[in-house]
Amino acid sequence: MATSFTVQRSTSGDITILALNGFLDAHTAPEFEKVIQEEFDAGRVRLIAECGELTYISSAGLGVFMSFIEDIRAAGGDLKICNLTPKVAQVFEILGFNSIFDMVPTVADAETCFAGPAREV
Amino acid sequence: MATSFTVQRSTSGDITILALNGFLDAHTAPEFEKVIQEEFDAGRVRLIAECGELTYISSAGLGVFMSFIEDIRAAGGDLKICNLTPKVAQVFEILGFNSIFDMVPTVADAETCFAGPAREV
Amino acid sequence: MASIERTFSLQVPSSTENLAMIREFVNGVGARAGMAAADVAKLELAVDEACANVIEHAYGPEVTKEVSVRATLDEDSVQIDIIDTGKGFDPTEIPQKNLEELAAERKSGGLGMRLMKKLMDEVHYEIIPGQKNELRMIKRLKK
Amino acid sequence: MASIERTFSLQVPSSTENLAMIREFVNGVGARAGMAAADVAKLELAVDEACANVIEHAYGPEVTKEVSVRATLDEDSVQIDIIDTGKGFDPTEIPQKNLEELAAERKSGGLGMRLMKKLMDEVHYEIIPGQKNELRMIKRLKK
Ligand SMILES: Nc1ncnc2c1ncn2[C@@H]1O[C@H](COP(=O)(O)OP(=O)(O)O)[C@@H](O)[C@H]1O
Ligand SMILES: Nc1ncnc2c1ncn2[C@@H]1O[C@H](COP(=O)(O)OP(=O)(O)O)[C@@H](O)[C@H]1O
Repeated sequence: MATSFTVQRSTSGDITILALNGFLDAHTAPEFEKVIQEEFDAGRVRLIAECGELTYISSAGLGVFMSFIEDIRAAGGDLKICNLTPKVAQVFEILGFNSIFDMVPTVADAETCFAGPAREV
Repeated sequence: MATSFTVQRSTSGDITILALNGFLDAHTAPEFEKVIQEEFDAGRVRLIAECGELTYISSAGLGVFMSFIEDIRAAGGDLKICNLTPKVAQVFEILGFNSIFDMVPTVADAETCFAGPAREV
Repeated sequence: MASIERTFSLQVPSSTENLAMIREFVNGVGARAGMAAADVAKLELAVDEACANVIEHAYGPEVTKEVSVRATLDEDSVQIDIIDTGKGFDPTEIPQKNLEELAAERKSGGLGMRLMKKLMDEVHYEIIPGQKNELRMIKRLKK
Repeated sequence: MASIERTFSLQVPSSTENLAMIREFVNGVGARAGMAAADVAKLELAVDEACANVIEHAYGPEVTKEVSVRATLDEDSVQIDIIDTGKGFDPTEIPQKNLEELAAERKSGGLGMRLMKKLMDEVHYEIIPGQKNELRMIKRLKK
């Protein structure tokens, strides 16, 4: 059944990479929220969401990205999104998330973004 | 959606190998019936059902095997079943199909069966 | 899992094309009940057999008729109720022939009810001719 | 495909745990309607959003309450009706803020109805307070 959602966490220097897997919906969004909250509370605000294995997202999942982005940027960090599948990318696009978020092909691209100048809040 | 069922036909001398793929249920059983009927009508009665990719079977599918076996044997042939997945094998076993049919691991095993003496009808 | 009963229902037009949807529904129910994959497979097949019988024997393939499956979950079991308003039949009068006899008669049918009984812990029919025909099947959960 | 209407219905307890089952149901309906995968994905998401709203806003997560989805297929369209008997609301009074405003307010919600409107060809609410709240969404089939 299509209920499973997991986040695998790894680090690269002061960057945290969160690899999302499965179905991010109203049921599983709280798990994702908790993971981001933990990073934020630990002062780790340079985050990359690696979405290659994210097969589904609904607005509850998108809402997690949206609700944290200002606090993360205010703390000098960012949340970059990478490797979206076409199906999931379409949902981000329909809502115009590209006006708020950096969305890039690979984790390496996202790390390169972090090396550049900070994005305007 | 889990509706698809296909049969791929190949031959090895006077033996016909039918590779079943997908879901064999009350909806798709008539397709399987048609394929066996065609072999029978063409006088090809040494048949092997290769079930490695058969993911599901219900009684309608089992019924196709059952309804042809006597005619096929009366015509000097047989219908051997091979390479069942554990899930599908369990259904054959629950109904005691092993008392009627030769069920063997591989196509090669089934061909060897044909080389041996004919099974009692 | 809460001790409260949970009910899941599906209605689809009476056509064998829709058996695949019924199976997906049952797979979902089995997952919600926390059943092991092998038991979900048994539930799936038993419900497929029962619904195929409704489509083929109670109604014939008329998409204006509806096949209705209700699953009730509690702590101990999954109960499946399948209701049709078709012609009905007397389950006790269905001859139970063995496999060799069926094969000798070139029969392709007669295996469905047998499978249901082997796969489920309980199988009951309640036939009220002209009103409704209800099949109740129960699978107990292993703890 | 027959020109006759075909109806598929699903009822599940009001819990976000069951959204996955609802999505499987919608995938089945989309396949039965012969829709392309990209359109099935849109239908799936729109229905998920609508049902999540019923679970979270109309009822709260009470498994004694039921979420009901009905899909009606004809030659030209898939119509989805989602009915709840919960508290109701006035869709015209929901403020439609833009993404930047929502982000600035640290909001995690407010995207669902927007998505439904973008994904479907028609979205109507019919709210009869205290009686029933019905959401009707239509996706036209490409020929
Ligand atoms: N829901 C039903 N309505 C009417 N008749 C039924 C129903 N279910 C079963 N039957 C009758 O019982 C017989 C045996 O059913 P079953 O064992 O499933 O085998 P099959 O469906 O392959 O014939 C059917 O042939 C039919 O006459
Ligand atoms: N079925 C419903 N019953 C009651 N209120 C609803 C319903 N659907 C939507 N709403 C109201 O509309 C608001 C906006 O819904 P939506 O755009 O889906 O965003 P979200 O659900 O994330 O808040 C909800 O916050 C809620 O107040």
